[in-house]
Amino acid sequence: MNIPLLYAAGGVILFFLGLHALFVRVHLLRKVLAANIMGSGVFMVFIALAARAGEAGPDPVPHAMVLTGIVVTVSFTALGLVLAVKIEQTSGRSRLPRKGEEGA
Amino acid sequence: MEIRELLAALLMLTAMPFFLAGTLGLLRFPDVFCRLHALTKADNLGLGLIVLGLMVQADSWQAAARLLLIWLLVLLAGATVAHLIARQALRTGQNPWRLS
Amino acid sequence: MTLLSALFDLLLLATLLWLAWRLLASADLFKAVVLFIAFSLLLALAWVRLNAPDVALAEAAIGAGITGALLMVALGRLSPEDACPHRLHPTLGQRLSAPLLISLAVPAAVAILLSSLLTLPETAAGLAPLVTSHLAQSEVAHPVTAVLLNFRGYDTLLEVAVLVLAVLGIWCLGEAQVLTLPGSVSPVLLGMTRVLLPVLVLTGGYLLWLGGHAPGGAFQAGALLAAGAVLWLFAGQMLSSRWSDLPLRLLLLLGFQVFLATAAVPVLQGNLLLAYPPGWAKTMILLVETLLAGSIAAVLAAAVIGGRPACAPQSFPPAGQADEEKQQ
Amino acid sequence: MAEFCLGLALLLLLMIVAGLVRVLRGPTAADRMLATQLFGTTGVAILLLLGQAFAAPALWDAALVFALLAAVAAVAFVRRVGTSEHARREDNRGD
Repeated sequence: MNIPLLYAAGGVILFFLGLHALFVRVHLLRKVLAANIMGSGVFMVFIALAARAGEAGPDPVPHAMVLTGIVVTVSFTALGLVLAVKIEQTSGRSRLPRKGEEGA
Repeated sequence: MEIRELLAALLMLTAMPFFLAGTLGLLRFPDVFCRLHALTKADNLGLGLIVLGLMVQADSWQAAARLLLIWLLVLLAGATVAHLIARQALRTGQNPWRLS
Repeated sequence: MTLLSALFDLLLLATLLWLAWRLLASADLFKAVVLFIAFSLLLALAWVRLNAPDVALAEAAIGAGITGALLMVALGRLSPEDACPHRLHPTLGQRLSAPLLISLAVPAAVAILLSSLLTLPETAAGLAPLVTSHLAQSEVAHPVTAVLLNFRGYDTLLEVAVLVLAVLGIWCLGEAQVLTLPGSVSPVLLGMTRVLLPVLVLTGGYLLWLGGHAPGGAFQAGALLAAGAVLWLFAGQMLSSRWSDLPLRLLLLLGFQVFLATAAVPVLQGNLLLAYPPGWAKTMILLVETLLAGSIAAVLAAAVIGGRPACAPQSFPPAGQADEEKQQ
Repeated sequence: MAEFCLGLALLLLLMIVAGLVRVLRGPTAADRMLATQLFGTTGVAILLLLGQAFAAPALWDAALVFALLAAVAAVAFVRRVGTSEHARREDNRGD
C-alpha cells in the first residue's frame, strides 16, 4: 500500500468519524463541525486518488473539483451556523427540538 | 556553494532549540502570561533563523525578499496577538502568576 | 528521503485522525473549535504532501481566516453545550440508532470502502494526460485554472450560484446583529490592521495574477480578500448605509452575472455553453476571475456578518453598545 | 539538503503534536488560543522547509498566506468570544 492510498484510507475514516458525530452529537455547532470533517474526508480521498499519477504530475481535475468543494463547504458552514443561531434565538436551545417538545 | 549550504544548515539547526523552547514553555509554564513569553522565542528567533537559513540559499533577491516579508508578517501578527490575548486575560480577571 | 517523508506522512495522518476524533468527542465547545483550527492547518500540510498546492493555498486562506472567524462569531452567539442537557431522555429511535450505527453500519461501510480502495491501481494518470494535451486550447498555462474556468467551467458557474444562494439564505434569516462586542478597540489592533490590509490586497492581486500560470487564482484571492475584510470588521469598522445598500448587492452579484453572461452569449450565437471565442479565452478568463474574486470576498465577508443590512439608515453591521437581541 | 529540510520539518511537526496537549488541557480559553498561535508560526516554518525540500515555490505562497492570516482567528476570538459570558464562565472553571 503506497502513501496516496494510505491518505485515501484516512479520508474514508475521517468521513465516517464525521458521520458518526453528526448523528450522535446534540449541539448544532458540533453538527456543523462534523459535516466539515466529513467534507474534509471526501476531499482527502479525491486528492489522494489524484496524487497517484506519479511522474506526470497530479491529475488537475479532482484538484479543481476540491477547490470548488472547499468554497461550497464554507458557504454551507456559514449558512448552517446562522441557522443554528436562529434556532437558538427562536427556541432558546442550541439543538434541534425533540419529539414532544415545542417546535418538533 | 559548499560554505553557503553549511551556513544555511547551521542556521536552520540553531532554530530548532528555539522552537523546542517555545513548545516546552507552552506546555510547562504556569499561566497565560508566562506562556506568552515562551511563544515569542518561536516567533522571533525560531522562524527568523529558518528564514535566514533559507535566504542564504535563495536563488534571487526576490525570493529572499519574500522570505523576509513572511517573517516580518509573522512578527507583526505575533506581537499583536500576544498583546490582545494578554489584555483579554487581564480583563477576564486572571491574575499573573507569582512565585509564592 | 523516502523513509523521512513516509514518517512525516504517517505522523501527519495519525494526528489528523486523532484531532478529528478529539474535536468531535471533546466536552468543551471552545476546545472543539480551537482543535478544528489546528485540524485545518494540518490539513493544508496534507494537501502539500499530496502534491496539491492549489488546494493547500485555498485551505490556508479559508481554514486560517474565514472558518475560524465564522466559528468564533457563532460561538459568541450560541449558548454553551452544558446548557443542552444530556440527561434529557433520548427517543427510542435515537437510543437505537446510535449503537447500531457504531456497531454495524460504520465498520461495515469503512471495510467495504477500504477493500475497494485496495483494489485500485497504485498509479493511475486519470485525466491528467487529456488536460495536458488540450492545455494550449484553453489559453491558460496552469492546468487547474484551465479545468476550473474552461474545461469544467459549469462547475465554477454553479458554485458561484451556490455562494449567492447561501448569502440569500443568510439574509432571509434576519437582520445583521452587532458583530463586535462593546469595549474599546485596542490601538495595537488598529495599527496592525492598517499595516496588514494593503499587504492583503496586494497579495490577493498577486495570487489572482499567479493563477494564469501557477497555483493560485480567483478562489484563493477571494478568500484572502475576505479575510482582510473580516479583519477590518473586527477592528470595529463598518460599512456606511450608502455602501451597504446598492453597491454591496452589486458586488455580491457581479461575479455570477458576468460569468453567466460570458457563458450564455455563445449559446445565443448557436455555439456551446461557455465556449469562449477563440483567441479571447485568456482575456475572458482573467476578467471573470477578477470579478469572481471580488464577489467571493464580498460573499464570505457578508457570511461572517450573518444577516442582511437593516432597512433603517444604519451602518452594516450595526454599531451597538450591547446586543439586546442576544438576551432574548 | 532536501533530506535535511524534511527532517527539520518532521521535528517541527512533532512539536505541533506536543503542543496540542496544551489545547486539550487548557485551562482557559486564552491558553488554547495561544497554542494555535504557536501552531501558525510552526506551520509557516514547516511550509517554508517543505518548499525548499521539494523546490516548490507555491508552498512559500501558502506560507505567505498563513503569515498574513495568522492573527485573524485570535482577533476574532478576542473581539467576539473573549469577553462573553461563555469564556468568563470557562475561565472561572479553569482556575
